[in-house]
This record gives sequence, C-alpha cells and structure tokens, in this order.
Amino acid sequence: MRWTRPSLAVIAAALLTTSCSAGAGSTGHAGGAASKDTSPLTAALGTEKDSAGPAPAVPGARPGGTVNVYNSVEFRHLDPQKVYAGATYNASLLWGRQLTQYQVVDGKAKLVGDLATDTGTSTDEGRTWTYRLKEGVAWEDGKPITSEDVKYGIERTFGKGYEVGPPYWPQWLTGEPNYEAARAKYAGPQAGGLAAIETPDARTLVFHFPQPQADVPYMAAQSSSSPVRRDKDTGTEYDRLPFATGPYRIVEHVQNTRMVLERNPAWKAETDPIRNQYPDRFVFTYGKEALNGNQEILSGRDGGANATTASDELSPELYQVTDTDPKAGELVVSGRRGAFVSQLVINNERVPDVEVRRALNLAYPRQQARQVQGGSRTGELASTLSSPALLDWQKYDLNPARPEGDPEAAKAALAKAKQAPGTLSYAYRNTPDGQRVAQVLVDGFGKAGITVVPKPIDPKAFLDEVHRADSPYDLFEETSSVDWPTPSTLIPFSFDGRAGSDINSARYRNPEVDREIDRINRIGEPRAKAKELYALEQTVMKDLPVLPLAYPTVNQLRGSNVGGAFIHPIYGAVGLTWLYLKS
Amino acid sequence: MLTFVLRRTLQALGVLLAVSAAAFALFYAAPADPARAACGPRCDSGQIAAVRQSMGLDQPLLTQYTEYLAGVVAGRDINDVDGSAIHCAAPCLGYSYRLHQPVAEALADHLPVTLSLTAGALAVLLVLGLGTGFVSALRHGRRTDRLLSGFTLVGASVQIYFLGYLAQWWLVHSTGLLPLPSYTPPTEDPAAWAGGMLLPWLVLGFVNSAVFARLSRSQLLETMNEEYVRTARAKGLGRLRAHLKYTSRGAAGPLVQLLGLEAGALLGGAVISETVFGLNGVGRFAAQAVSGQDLPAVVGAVLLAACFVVLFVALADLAVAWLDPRIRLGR
Amino acid sequence: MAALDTVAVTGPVPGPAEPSLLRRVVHDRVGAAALAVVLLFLLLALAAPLIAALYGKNPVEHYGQNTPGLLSDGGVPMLPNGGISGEFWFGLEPGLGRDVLTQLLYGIRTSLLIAFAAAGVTTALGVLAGVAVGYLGGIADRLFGFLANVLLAFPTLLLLLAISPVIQSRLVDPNAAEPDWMQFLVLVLVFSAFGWIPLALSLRATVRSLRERDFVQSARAQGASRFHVVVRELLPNVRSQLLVHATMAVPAFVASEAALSFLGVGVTEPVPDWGRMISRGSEVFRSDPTYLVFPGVALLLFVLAFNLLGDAVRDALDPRRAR
Amino acid sequence: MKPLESRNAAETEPVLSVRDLTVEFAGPRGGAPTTAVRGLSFDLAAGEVLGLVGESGSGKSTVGLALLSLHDPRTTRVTGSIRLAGRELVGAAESELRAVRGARAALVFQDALTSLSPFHGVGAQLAEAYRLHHPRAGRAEARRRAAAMLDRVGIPAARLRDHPHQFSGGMRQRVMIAMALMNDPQLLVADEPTTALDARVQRQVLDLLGELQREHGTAVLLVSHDLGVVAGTADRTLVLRDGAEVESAPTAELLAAPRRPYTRALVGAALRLDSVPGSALPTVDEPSPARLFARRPKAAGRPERWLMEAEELSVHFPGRRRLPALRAESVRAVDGVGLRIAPGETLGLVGESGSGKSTTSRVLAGLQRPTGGRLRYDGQDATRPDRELRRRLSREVQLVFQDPYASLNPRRTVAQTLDTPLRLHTPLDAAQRRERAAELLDQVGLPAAHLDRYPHEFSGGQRQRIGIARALAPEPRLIIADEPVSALDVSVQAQVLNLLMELRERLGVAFLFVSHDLAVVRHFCDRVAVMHRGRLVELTDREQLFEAPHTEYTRELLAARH
Repeated sequence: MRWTRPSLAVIAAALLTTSCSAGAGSTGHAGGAASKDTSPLTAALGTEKDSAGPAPAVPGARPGGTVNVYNSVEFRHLDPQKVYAGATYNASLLWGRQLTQYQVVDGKAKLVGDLATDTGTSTDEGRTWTYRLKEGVAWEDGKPITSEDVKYGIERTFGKGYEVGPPYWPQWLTGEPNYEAARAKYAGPQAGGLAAIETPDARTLVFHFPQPQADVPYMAAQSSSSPVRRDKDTGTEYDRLPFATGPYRIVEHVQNTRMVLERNPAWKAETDPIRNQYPDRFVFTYGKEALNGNQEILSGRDGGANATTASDELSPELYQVTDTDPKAGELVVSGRRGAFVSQLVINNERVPDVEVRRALNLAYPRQQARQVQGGSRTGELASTLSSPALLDWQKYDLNPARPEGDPEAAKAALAKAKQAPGTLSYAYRNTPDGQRVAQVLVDGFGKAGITVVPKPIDPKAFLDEVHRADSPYDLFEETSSVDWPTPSTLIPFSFDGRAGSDINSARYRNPEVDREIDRINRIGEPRAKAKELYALEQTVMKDLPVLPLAYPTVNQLRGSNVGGAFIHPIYGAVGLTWLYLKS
Repeated sequence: MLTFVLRRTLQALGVLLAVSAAAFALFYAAPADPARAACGPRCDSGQIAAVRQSMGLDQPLLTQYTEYLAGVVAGRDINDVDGSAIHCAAPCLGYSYRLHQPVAEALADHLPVTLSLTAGALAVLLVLGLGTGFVSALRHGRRTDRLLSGFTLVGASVQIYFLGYLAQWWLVHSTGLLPLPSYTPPTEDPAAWAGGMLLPWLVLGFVNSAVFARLSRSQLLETMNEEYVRTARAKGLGRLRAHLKYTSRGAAGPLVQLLGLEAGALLGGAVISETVFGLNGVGRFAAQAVSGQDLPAVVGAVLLAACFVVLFVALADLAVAWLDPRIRLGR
Repeated sequence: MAALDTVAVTGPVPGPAEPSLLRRVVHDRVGAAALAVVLLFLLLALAAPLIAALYGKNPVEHYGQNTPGLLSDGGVPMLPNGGISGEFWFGLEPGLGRDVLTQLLYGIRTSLLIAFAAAGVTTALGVLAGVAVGYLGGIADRLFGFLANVLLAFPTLLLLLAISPVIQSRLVDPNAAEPDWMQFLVLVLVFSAFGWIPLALSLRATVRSLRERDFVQSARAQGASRFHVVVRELLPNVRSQLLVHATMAVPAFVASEAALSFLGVGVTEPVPDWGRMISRGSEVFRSDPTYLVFPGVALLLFVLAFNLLGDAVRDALDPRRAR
Repeated sequence: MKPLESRNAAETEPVLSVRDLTVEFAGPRGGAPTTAVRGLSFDLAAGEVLGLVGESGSGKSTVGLALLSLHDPRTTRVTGSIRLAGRELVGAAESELRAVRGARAALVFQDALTSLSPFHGVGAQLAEAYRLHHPRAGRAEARRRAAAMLDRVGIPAARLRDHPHQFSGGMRQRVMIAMALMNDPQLLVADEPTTALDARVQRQVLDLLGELQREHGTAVLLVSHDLGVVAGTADRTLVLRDGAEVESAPTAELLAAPRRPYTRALVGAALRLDSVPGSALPTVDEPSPARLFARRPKAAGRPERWLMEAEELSVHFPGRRRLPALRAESVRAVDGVGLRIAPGETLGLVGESGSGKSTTSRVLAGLQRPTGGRLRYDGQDATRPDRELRRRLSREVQLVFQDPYASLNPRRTVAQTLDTPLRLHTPLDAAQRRERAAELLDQVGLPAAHLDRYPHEFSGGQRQRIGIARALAPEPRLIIADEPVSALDVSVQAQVLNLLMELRERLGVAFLFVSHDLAVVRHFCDRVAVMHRGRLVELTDREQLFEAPHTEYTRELLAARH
C-alpha cells in the first residue's frame, strides 16, 4: 500500500522536540527492559481468561491520596479520536478504555481484551474481525457502553478535523490506501452509519475489511478505538472534557494550566484487566518548567513527594545530582522509550553510493554523540531499524562499526566509492544539544576525511525542512517509532520506495523491497507477518539507508512517596494507572 | 495640567498604535510561513490553506492589521486548525494555534508571575538604589561614597544570567538558605509566594538598582548646590533636614522618570530573568512562542511589553508633572 | 558681577583640548587601572592564537572526547572543579570536552569584534540623526521624536530574539555553510537597529541648545552655510559626548551579545562565545559551577573595566563632574 | 537714609565685628587652594548699612556666606574671627550656628527665583523660617506671622498659598526679604539683592529694604557690584578687590573723593546721568583720561539716504501649543515699531527686560523674520531679501552679543573664529586672512600672539573684544550691539565702551546700541528709542530725551536711575 500521510514516527519525533533534550539515568538503574535484548511484549495475544478483570494487584499498593502529575506542556488533544501520541495514550488510560489494551506485569506487556472480552477473532484470512463487549462496562454516568458507542467512535475518525488522529481505520475499513480517498467514500457520522462495521446487538461488533488485516487487535488498543457516546459528543469541547469510561473522570480542566481527575464510581474493577484505582485523585499541573517540576519532585517540597511527570524527563541539568546523591538516584524511573529508535538518516537521493553510506557508518562517532547528550543513560547503541520492543524481535548487526568511530576503516571504505562526496550537509535542531551533536559529527566525520556542514534549523520547522521533497540536506537525526509493537508499520511505511519523503525520509527506493511489502501486507496472521518483515528489514539494512544510533531510554522522576512507578513498555512513559501513594 | 494629561495620553496611544503596526509588519512578513508553523508539522496542504484562511493570511497585510485592531477592540471569531470556531473576546490579541488558546488568555495566565517578579524587584531596587544614592551623596567623596559607588558599579556591570545562577548555586543548592525560585499565587499562599520569589527579587533588584543609585547620587549632588537648599540652610535648617526636605524634592523628577523606564525594562528583560530563575511568566512564554514560531503569541507578547513600557513612562511623566507645581499650576 | 562666575561654571562646557584627555584619564587612579585592564583584554584578544600555540591547545578540538579518561560516560569531567589540571588550566567543557582557557581567549575576540562594530555603526547613525534633526528642528524633529518613542517602547531583547533567526534565514542560502562573519553581521545589524537612538536623542538635545547659542547665531548672521555651521560650529562641541557614548556603548553591546548567545540566538558553534559558555554552564552548575564561573567572571571583569573607563573618560571631559 | 541715624548707631558697640577674615577654597582634584578673601576686617553697628562693593571674583559674595559659615566645611577653610553680638562664629558648633542662622543673622540672595524652593508655597517657606526658631509656636501662629510679614512687604496675605513662580521678580525679592526678616535678625546680609531686577523695580525694592531696616534697626551688609545701588543706600562703603580691602569710608566721602586709583576708576566708570557724552571713561590703568571722542556733526533732519529703515515692524510668536486643536493667542513681542538709522550714526534702543528691544535687533540683524511691517536697507527692500542682498547684509551688518561666553565657540581658536567672516566675505587667501585677523586683534587691543588660544583662556572683557573684532572683520557699515557691556564689570565696561567709541570714531560705523542702562545709552548714543511692551514709546535726540522726556514711562525710567 502507499501511504500519503506520515506515521506516528514523525509525531514522536515532534514530541521529542517539545519535551526537553533526551533523558538521562544510566542503564545501571534503568527499570529492567532497557538492557534486555528481547521484546518486553508477550508474543501470545491474551485469552478470554487473561482479559477478565480485575487487574493483577500491584504489590504493596494502598488506596487513597492525591497524585500530582507535573508537565511543562499540556496534552495536545484529549479527544480519543484525535489523540496520536504515546504520552497521551498512556495518560488517557486513566479515563478512557478501548476494545483491547496492554496488560503489564513486571515490565512485560500482554495485549488483552479491555472493553472487549478478548483481542478479537478473525475469519476469512483476517478480512472479518469480531468483538464482543464485556458485561457491566459503563460510562461515567452509569449507562452501559454499547457496540453503537464503539462504532460511533470509529466513525468519527473519518470526520473533518480528525485528520490529526491515526489514518488506519478509514484506510482499512474502506480499503483505500489514501486517507483522503477513504474519507471521500465515507465522510464521518454526519453522513450516516458506516456499513463496514456491523452491530448485530448492543454488545457485538463485526468489522469487514476489503483486504486482510493482521494488526487489528493492536489497532483496537489505540485511543481512536475508544467508544464515544453520540449524545455526549460535544465536538471541539470533547477535546477538553471527554466522557470517561476508565477508573477516573475529569472533573476540572483549565487549558494549559491544570486538570483534576477523580475516581469514576461507574467503573468496575472486575471488568478491567489492566487498570487500577488506588489514588483518590490525580491533579495534572501544566506550564511548570520541566526543570522546576523535577527539582520539586527531588526535594519533595510542596507536593513534590506525591508527584511524577506525564512526559517531562529528568532534566540533563540534574544528571549529576541523581548520580551523586543516592537518595535522588532512587527516584529516577528509567525504561525504554517504547518502540523508538534514533538514527542518522541519510538522504539516499543525494547520497546514492552505498559505499559512501558504509563509510559514514564506520566513521559515525555514535558514542561521542551519545556522550554529549548524557551518555549511556540516554539509550543503548542500536544496530537495527526495528526496536527491541517489537513482537518477536531478534538482535542482529549487519554492519559492525566501532562505537567511537573508525576513521581509518571509513577512509578505506571511501576509497571503494565511485567518487567521494564533496561536502555533506547535516541539518539539526538549533538547540544547545543539537549544536553539540553537530560539533561531534563534524569532528568525527572530519577525521575520516568527510567534510560535514552543520545547518542549524529552527526546532519547530525542522521536520518540514528535512521532509520536504526538495529538502537540500544530506544527513539529519530522527527518532521514530512504529505505531504498535509489530513491525507492520516500519518497513512498509518508512522504506516503501513509493511513499512520500515525509514518510520515507531516507528517500530509499528499492523495487524489490516494494514488491515484498505488497506481498507481506496480504498476510493476515500477525506473527507470520512479523517474521517476514524482519527478514525484509535485513534486506533493507544491507543498503544502509539510515544509520541506527540508539534505542532511547526514558528517564522520569517520581516522588519519594509514589509507589508502583515504571516506564510503560509500550507507551514509554511512567504508567499512571499503576501508581499508588505509600502513605 | 488637564491638557497635559490629555496630550500625554494621546501621545501614548499613538506610540502603541505604531508599535503594533511595526510588530505586525515585522512578524507577519517573516519568511517562515506562519500558517505552516501554526498548523504544525503534520498538516497537509489543505489544512495549511484552511489555517492560512482562518489566520486571514490570504488577505493583504493592511486588512489583516485592521481586523486585528478590530479584534483588540471588539473581539472576533477565529477558526482553529481543525476548523472549529473559537470566539476570542476583546481585547483579542489573536489565537495561539500552538496552545489552542486565545493569546490574551494565555498572556493573562502568565502575567501574574511576571508582575510579582517585577513588583518585588522594583521595591528592592527602590530601597537599595535610593539608599545607596542618598548615603553616598551625603558622604560624597569620602570612603563610604567610594565603597558604595564601586558596589553599584559592579551591580551595573554584572549580568543577571551570571549572578542569578551563581546566587542559586550558593543560596539554594550548596547552603539551602533559600527555597528554589518558584511561583505560588499569593492568593493561595502568600508565604510560599514571597519565599519562592525572594531570590529573584533580590538579584534582579540589586542588578537594576545600580543605574538608579548612580542617577540618584548625581541628581542629589546637583540639587544640593541649588540656591534654595542654601536658603533653607540660611534659615537655620540642619544639613540633613534641608536635604531631606528640599534636595530630595528637587531631585525627585528624573528619578521618577528613570523608575518608569526601569519598570518597563524589567518587563522587557523578563525573557532573561525568567529563564534564569525558571519562572514561567510572560518572558518565558514569549521566548517559547518565538522558538515555536507562534506568531500571534509573539506579537501579543511584544505588544503587552510595549504597553507596559509606554504605560510606565507615561505614568512617570504625569507623576513628575504633578510633583512640580510649575507644571501642575501652570505658569 | 555674580552672573559671570555662574556663567563660567555652568556655561558651554569648555572642555580640555583633546591631547590631554588620555593624561587626564590616567591621572585618576581608577581610570588608569580600568584602562590597563581594557588594554590587557585587547592584548589577549590579539595574541589569542599566539598564547594558544604556546599553551598547546585550541578552542575547537574535543580533547575530552578524543582522549579517554577525561570525561565520564555522561560527558562530565572526571577531575573535580570542572577538570582543572596542569594540562587544562581552566578545566574542560562538559560534553564536548573542549579547553576552557582557549575558548575564553577566543571568546574575547567574538565579543570585541561585534561590540566595536556595533558601537561604531550606532555612533555614526546617532551622530547623523541627532545632529541633523537637532539642527533642522521642526517637522523632522517631531517625526524623529515619535520614531524614537516607538522604537524605545519595543521590548528590544524580545525583538532581537524574534528577528535574528529570521534575518539569519533571510541572508543564508541553505546549502552553503553559514560563514561566521555572517552571524557577526546579523548581530551587528540587529544591535544597530536600536542602539543609535539614545545617542541621537542626547545629541539632538545638545544641538538644540547649541543652535540657539550666540556663536551659532553669529555664524548664521555672517552668512555661513549650513554645512559650515554643522561641521565647524556644532560637531566640535559634541565630540566629548560622542567619546563618552562610544566608550559606554562597547560594554553594553558585549553584554547584549552575550545575552543573545545565552538565549541561543547569538553566535553559534563552534565560534567560541562567552554567552553560550554561560548558558552551557547554567546546565551543569548545580553540581559544579566551575564552567559557569570562568566565563561569568571574565564577562564581569570585562564590562566592569569598560564601564569604569567610561566613567573616567566622562569625568575627564566634564569639568562639572570633576568634583 | 539719613547719616544722622548712622552716627547714633556708630556709638553703640558693633553688632558684627570681623577681624582679618580669610577664606580658602581647596582646588579641584587636590589642586592648589585658592584664597577668596584675605585678612578682611570691619565692624558693623546696629542699624548701620555697610556697602560691600567689588567686581566679579573680588570675593564679596564669599564674605556674605562666610558670615553665616554656609560654605561646605570640607572644601573651605575659614580663619580669623567673626563676632556676632559678641559671639564667635568661626569654628562654632553646627548646632550653635543653626541657632544663629535665620534668627540673629539672615541672608537675602540675588536671584529670588532660584533661592526660593519652587516646590513649596511661599507661606510654608516663611512659616518654616519662623517655627525653626520658635519651636513652641504652632502652625497657625506661624502662618499668621507669615501673612503679616507678607503684608508688610506689600504682598496680599491671600497669596500665601502661591508658589514662587507665580510671582513677579520684584515680588519674589520682597518674599525673600520678608523671609529674612521673619525673626527680626540683628544682621541682614543682602547679596546683590536687586541685580536681577529692572531699574524701576530695583528702586522700589531698595526703598522697601531701607524702610524695614530702619524699623527693625537691623544692621545690613549690602553686597553689590553696583556703586549706584550702594550710593543711595549705604552709610559706609567698603571696596573689595581680589578678596582684600582697597578702601573703606563713609559712602558720601568715598564717592566724592576716592583715595585709591582703583576706587577712582570704579567711581568714574560707574556712569551717571551727568557724565559728558562721548568722553573717554576712566579705567584702572588710566584713572583720569581727558580725551573726548569726536562725533560727526549731527546731520540736520533726514540724511540723503537712511542706512536701515524699519516701518510698522511687528513680530508675533505663536502661543505655547496646548492640545493639537486649540492654541493660546500669540505673544506680540514687537508691535508696529518704526526705526531709522542714518549712516554713521548711533541709535540707542532702551527698554526693560521683555520690552522687545532684543527681538527688534534680531530682526534688523536678519536672525528673525518679522511677521509684519517692512524693512529697507540702503534704499532696497530687505523684508524678504534676495540672495544678493542677503549676502550684502551678512557682510555689511554685523553683531556684537551680550554674553561674551556664549558668543564664542569654545572649541575654536580665535584665529578660526575670525577666519570665518573673512573667508566668507573677502577674497583673501589663508595667509592673508591670518594677517588680517592679527590686525583685527590689534585693533581691539589684544596681542596677535593670542590668535591660537581658545576662548576659555580669556577674561570676559577680552572675549567681548574678540567678539567685536569678529564683527569688524568684514568692514561692516552697521553694527548691532545687544547689551554689549551689561554683562561686564564696571571697569571692564568702561574699557569696552572706550574701545567702541574709538572704533566708531576711526571707522565711522553706524551702531544700533541695545541696552537697559540709560546712563550708558546717554553716554554713547546720538539718538535714543525707548521701547515698552513691544511698542516704541519715544524716539528723539539724546538731549531731548534726558532733558525733557515726553512720556510718563520715560520719566519713570529716568527717576529710577536716581
């Protein structure tokens, strides 16, 4: 398929710019996942039994109290069909429920039924998917959640103003590779019901897809698969005050300032295998400088002890403090940033010669680049396109290179090139961090005789600049992620020669790969599909279209009185529904 | 006096109008496409076009400006990126597509921080500046004078973004004498408010008091030689009393004027001071708006700051006029 | 008659003949010291490459990164106090691990280059505008007054912050590396845009009063051309004012340049710059203020010296302040 | 006042007795100290008036301040002895002095406008003076006293609340006096109390001072540069030069038979209305000149052609701008004035400050555009002169200014200053111009060696000479001199007048001589025009005017000049 709209990858990168520079906290006290080489995702999909509530209790947890959540920036959207960012997915678990969701038990995530009794059953090679809603799942006003509500929610993703959400439902349900085309076929709830989804009764949903779809269970876990009740759909206002189905409901929300959550009486623990309901209230405070928020949490002053952050990471300014002071160190919560991978993207149109790319790979001073951003605490060096967080992931390294770069080897490789590049332009976000990394690259590549011209670009304009079809830059760094923990949205998106430069930012063109993609997309069984995609990934990596840098690590802080904090293995932020106050 | 007040007010309004026009032209004529910036990286051409329209960027600059002004006076309706209509009440300074919030509102959220910062700093400035100025004028030429002058000169030369951090390191991190700079609404907890603002107040006050101290010193010295001060002493008034009653009165004018400027400058300099102390006031807001290419917000912030400068200068002028009977009562 | 004595004191500042100015400045102990420090800084700036060569370091090489054992995995100097050692006298920059001493030295060049250029341009503009407007008066004067008010009402810093990237992107084409002189040019431009007003205002005032003086009147009555009046009669009388302004302008610009770099819109890597050093220092000072202190103190000394010098010059030129 | 009283006063023991008083000022930046007063001694009996006369820099004002030791103790050294009613003031404690100031001894300064605080009402300032020395007196009482005092000096008590700037110059000076006499002191030091005032007002204030002094029997030290003032007021007069006494005697004696040459010069130079017009005036170096400058025989009636003619001349300044819309109605500085100057004659233009005489002269000099009326120069219409005529005017009409300090560019050497007109109006080359400049200096009695000096190296008189030299440079036919001598000391004044008369004789230049000083005008001019409130009240020959003035106003003027 050809996609005309960017994947989560891009947004993720955008998010990174808004949150402050990459986090810290060495793998030493990183919470489990980061150091392992295998996926944190349990391959098997949850059964009906797994999907039954209540959620496995968090050891030592006690109810009561108010948890403060600091964040420098407000979530961009709360409307479930507009949400399209890991941190918001993570937070929205507090008030929103989806058809499926990830159940997390000591760092291991398993996809189970959430509103649905299971992760869905498919027939006719994955063209038809059926879900049954659980008994007793209800809205915050006590009314039961019906299949109509779910259907209406998914219908909304077609509507005007919902372009900001993921494009998959419309594309899959209409079989249109192009989102606009899909919307042309069906223009959202205003245009009446969507035939592709049947609701034979109040608890049953049947999806009909023109093509086989293997990833429906994972898509069903996305925020855009949340129910919305027609009579509660307040349009724009819904983006501020969504109607709750989860363990908490939003009782107050002042844009860019604060948001207060209270227990949702209508939520029944026995229906929910994922979420807990320990604290009485969550109070989100926005607009506090990340550094200040972190310092308050460390000092424990005014509410800091009961606080954590939604997506603000441990400020680099505080690395030393947390390293030297053990008590501060304890408060750092580290884990892999979901399925993100950071890489040095090469514009393959401008640098077509694979030998040159190989030379770059050999000269690439990965370790120094990581050092100026905080060192190993910011992530572990990568060799693959896919993240260890993915289903059935296996480590491999087709182009071994010294982490600190090997100028000599690079020179040798360069000698093989048809003609050595004159100068390469490196575009970077004009932030202190960006400038330093740029210096590292100029220095490192320079040693191998490759002149790199650093081009500072305004952070906000960065993605537009480097993704423009006629973008004049040869190299730039990008941190991106698949939309859900299977490889399905990796190669078929970012390395599809037919995709636009906004998605295929490496401008990688390989007809053979494209053919493979089309073939694999027809596979309806998730794990089989994944296996094929990993194989394909290796074919791509032989051409070195991009140079993997690291699997980033998230470091956040939690107050000394906050228990049960860990980085959600899928969403890459402190999982809020598992938190409790120690006293 | 009345005509003076009227004239001064008209003048101020004129300046503000010009400032707004200049800011508008400057930023909306900038190369980076405001619509694209506002819409964010994921907008396709269609949405950008829509935003451009709702921002009114498809119209000539002049029309945009007039509409903007109209909005300031009467408020107006604006479409968000996703096409949803938002009413932006007067005074409407445009709509921030980055925050999905009317700029005026956003500014209002941040203003209290900046205001408390400025107010406190001004207080410190006044006490410190006047104090040192008066003392060194009285002890003119002696050691005390030289000492104080040196002190103020250091104040005039040190940069807030150095002293601020140094103070934090020493008073907060190594000794823990003062709490971290932070803002708590005084309505919630006055003590915490003062505590959190104390360090910024002191540092900012000290740095900015330098100029004030220097001026007050020279002013007082100049006025001390005024003949009416000599007359006062010839009446049998003591030196100190003569200076307190007559000299200070004579020196007041320029000082008040400077105070006005300082107040304006403090708000303008909020960008740096708030960065240094990590306070999320208008300054930070503006800085973030700039880096976020949030043009409506930038223009809004610039206008606000300009407003304050003009306002304070005007107030100062009026105060001076009122202080001086020759103007108050007319010739 | 008493009138005369007073005239003698407060009348047109007779001012000394120029040559003796230096002697007057040095005559004052503080002035001499200030001058010495300023000269020292100038010398250091000029001799920076020489000193660096003798000291065996340069401001751009990433010593910390390329020689293992100097920086931690997180890029923090291993040795205490910012890694001060016999090898690196002022320590290492956290992260890139560059040599602080040489960075400071070359930093002086950056500051001075920009400051002097800006001071020059603003002074020139100020004189042109101030004298012209002050002498012409009338509508031109009104307009200028308004313009000045408007420009002064602008929050300069915020504006610089906002427009310098714009100008940058206007002037630089995306493929070529941005030459250093371009950054400098941009900064000088933005500073000049506002810096000239204060001088112009004060000159305007002076010229206004001079214009009414009898000696100008008599020149006019004798049929002297405007050019003659401005150049021969007026300019000589504002020379001292100019001198003072220029001396005071330099530190001001040094500070603002540092401020912009501190805010990240000034001089970019790898050109050594104090403001950027301070902002880097501000990221690490909580655990180790060394890297903050060196550039901070250097800047303080520098500005202080210039301000003192400025005062000395003013005192030397203004008999009324010579108390 | 009558000598009689003064004799009575003399018998009682002196209120004030000063013995070899010496005042030294520390030089700036620790330079050599300058001695302002050296070894001065005098007595002052109750009810006696002592005139302290001297020229600028003679240290007379310093004496006044020293008596109340108002100098900054750190920069001033006062030695000798000052006994006020038997109490030693030199080296007395500040607290003690405070009790003396304003109570036993009071001061009246020259300029009431700057000497009264502009920020406080006069009532308050008077009351304060009272309460300071009557701690027990309440506000009300102080106010009553202030009102009474104001009333006494002829100001309605209703104006108690007004601020100084709302009074006229004379009134202000009265307020000053009232304030000084608030606690009827034994000693009153009046430092140039009337210098800033017009002749008529001057007289009134002096009379008032006299009355009060007699009422209260106060001893008065009258400091002045003007023998005229002293002559009418003081019992005894002490002449001061360079801080030392030159001569001291009962005023009448001193004026009649001055013993010392300096005094003689001073007395002679101080023009009275009985001097011989056109006669050379005595100066310090030449105390008794016997020369009479030749005057060209007065052309009977109108000459064949007037050099400069002004008809119905008027200059109206627009009123101060208020709101953009409304304006105050315009000020009529000059209103329908008609003047004529024949070649070679000297026309005097007399009037009090604000009479419009200076504006008139500026118009004739082409520095001010008339808003109405016509101007003719040498027969041609000069109201709106064309380029040609303007060039000619700028050559043939030259200016001499009042303030010798402001009229020379402090940044240009004498040579440069003189060079300008030469370059503009003569074909001479640089070398010749310099030669000419030297000649000019010589003409005005300055050595050519001074060519390369800057103005601040010259005394006031010398500067005025340079100014004159500049005016002579293009060989003008008419010189417009605006108060050319009124800023100078009497002795210098005499020298400059002599110079002018000599030049006039030699070059036959016509003069428009603007002055407020009738005596000077009478001595120097052929015809005199009197202006009042922008109008021309009288224009006749000198004799006519001084023997038989036509208008009431002129008579007042003359009366004021004793």
